[in-house]
Amino acid sequence: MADPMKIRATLQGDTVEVRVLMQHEMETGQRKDAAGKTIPAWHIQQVTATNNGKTVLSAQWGPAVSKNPFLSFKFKGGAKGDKVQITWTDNKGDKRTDEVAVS
Amino acid sequence: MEETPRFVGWGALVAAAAFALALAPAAGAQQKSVADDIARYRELLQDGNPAELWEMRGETLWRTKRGPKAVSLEQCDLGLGSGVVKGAYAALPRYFADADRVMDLETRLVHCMVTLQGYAPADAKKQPFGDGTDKKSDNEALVAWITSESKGVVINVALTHPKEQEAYRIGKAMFFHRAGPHDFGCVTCHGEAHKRIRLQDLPNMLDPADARRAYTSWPAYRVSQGELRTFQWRLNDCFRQQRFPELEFTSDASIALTMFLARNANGGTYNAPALKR
Amino acid sequence: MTRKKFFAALAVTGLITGCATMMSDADISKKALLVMKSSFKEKGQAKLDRLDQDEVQATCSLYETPDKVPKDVAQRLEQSQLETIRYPADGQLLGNWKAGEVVAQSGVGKQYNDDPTRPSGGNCYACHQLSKQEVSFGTIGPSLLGFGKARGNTEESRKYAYGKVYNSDAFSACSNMPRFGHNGILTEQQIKDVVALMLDPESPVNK
Amino acid sequence: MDQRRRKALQTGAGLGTLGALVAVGLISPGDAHAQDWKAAFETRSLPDTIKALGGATAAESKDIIITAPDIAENGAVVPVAVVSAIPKTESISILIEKNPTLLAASFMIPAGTEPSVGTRVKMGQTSNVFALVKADGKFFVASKEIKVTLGGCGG
Repeated sequence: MADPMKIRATLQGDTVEVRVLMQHEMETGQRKDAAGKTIPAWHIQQVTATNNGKTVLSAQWGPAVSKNPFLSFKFKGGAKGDKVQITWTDNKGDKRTDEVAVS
Repeated sequence: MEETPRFVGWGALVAAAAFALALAPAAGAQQKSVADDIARYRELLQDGNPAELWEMRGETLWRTKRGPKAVSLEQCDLGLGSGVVKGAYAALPRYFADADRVMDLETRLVHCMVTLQGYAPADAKKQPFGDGTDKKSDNEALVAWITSESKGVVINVALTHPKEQEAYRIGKAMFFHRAGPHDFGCVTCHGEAHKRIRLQDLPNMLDPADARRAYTSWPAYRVSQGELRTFQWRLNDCFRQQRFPELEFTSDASIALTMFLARNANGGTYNAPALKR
Repeated sequence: MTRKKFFAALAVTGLITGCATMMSDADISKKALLVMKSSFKEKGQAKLDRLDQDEVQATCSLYETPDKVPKDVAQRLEQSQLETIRYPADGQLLGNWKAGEVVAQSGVGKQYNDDPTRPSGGNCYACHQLSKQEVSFGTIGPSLLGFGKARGNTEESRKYAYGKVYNSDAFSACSNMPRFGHNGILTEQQIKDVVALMLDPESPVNK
Repeated sequence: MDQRRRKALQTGAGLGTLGALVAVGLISPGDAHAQDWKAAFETRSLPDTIKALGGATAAESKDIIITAPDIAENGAVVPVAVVSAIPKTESISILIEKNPTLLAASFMIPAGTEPSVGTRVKMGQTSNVFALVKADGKFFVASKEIKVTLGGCGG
């Protein structure tokens, strides 16, 4: 199973700043292993972020996003204690959701 | 912002970028700006260090009941007393009477896994480093968390016990030991100030200021490898590039060299896990 | 380490606490090698004998940096190393600078994870500036930009460049530069190519 | 703030030199139907990507600010942040010209979310990086060259 994300969501004025670290190989599908065999692509494809259930960001990623991806974004209308939830889905169908309260 | 955007064919955009490239500044000015640009690159990377993912996993590992005896590491004595993690790394390596041996953090962790959790020594040592893929190292994760608990603490490695002093002297002799097909010793790259390999600045580990800066910045998330790397890993990889055989995890030589370098960094404020190229 | 140096080191680290129980520095050096032999394990092409030292390595390890090597010691080493240099039998010292650039860029070879059947590189750029195009160069060695332009592509400069790459200690004892020919890192042809990189007027080093 | 403004000016100046070279094109509104993401991630040129995202051409815009290093010490991890000051920004995409496939990431910006995203991308070599913004159905683009160099001991 995939490892948990590290999510930070902090209220700055009227804006919630979200910073996320995800643990993922983000294998491009272009690299070869020591034996010369192509390592199959394995990367996060979709990311969605919600605040108290309302979508605040969605993203489509290709293999060019770096390993152990970092994502930052900002949204308005959040309050302290709101639940920011991030979900990623990779091209193998693996999925991971983590949640943090806005602080 | 008020200006009406011009509508541009992307072909022209590409061509213009190529044009701009042809106007690159002359070589002299270039070198300084390269250093500035690299500094800017490193600065931009600091936001969001994936090392935190390792720290999270390490803390969980520390608190999880594991091993044949199904106990956690929470009673492990890292030198400041049973279960004390805060600040412990800043005083390592040190002599431990219960093992009658000088130990660095990795060696002490293996000791605790064996004595507290009941692991066979070979099992406790079998994956010292992650391989950059999904084969992760518990040891690196534990080290990431334990070291993070010394952030802001001043390095204070004592050389009071005779075995600590001996380890220091052996480590020092190792530092100057030139050998192998390239005649390299640690000192080849780390014995002079303001040198670099390619674009990489090399700390002079004989200079207190440099040694502090370098030692207090490990472990680090290595972006080029997508892995958290410990100081122990740093030593191993230096020896690989030195064309030496492989330094064994938790070996006396690795503890001795760590002792020499850690002691040289005494007085530095610990600030890791960090983020490196 | 010399005895004098050792006590200086002790003073610096605040270690003088009564030396009765201390091992001498010669004993420490011996012990360090023993500890290393039991702490390293052979891997790939890197066997444990790589920890052993020849005369140059053992002597140079006694001094912290090359500039601290006493003159007479340095001269003796340089003489002994000069005698190791084998110039090409065909008398031709100049190879192909383009091949030399490849050698200068490559850092593979002799590491335990390297394939010993493949040629090693010289990794010159790791330590030297060589051309204006390559901004990623090191500074452990001096800049060699314009080396050939300054010295001219003469028999004398070719001989010097070849010898320097072959065995740098022959010209500067305890140099940080590997003895590429003497220790079998680069082949005769590779060294010729590096000499061409240094001296050929068409090489980026001299542009 | 100053930093951003300076960046904006830099980007603006760089693109401004083109003015004379540039053919004026017309923008057609993007398609309303759902994107075929698989196709978008397989495009190999900027026009193809724009087409896959439902547009025809993109206008150069100074209101898109790319914050990224001029030189990346390691192409595997290049921090790129994009801020769009174009009203009604709906999406921000990051494209890398010299990568095997152009599109690195696309971010959909719902109302209430600021058109400001940051991530890290891989670059195989020195290349232009494009920030492609869809706003009110139209496409806008800004670019920045990022050099990729070799950091450490090599090998």
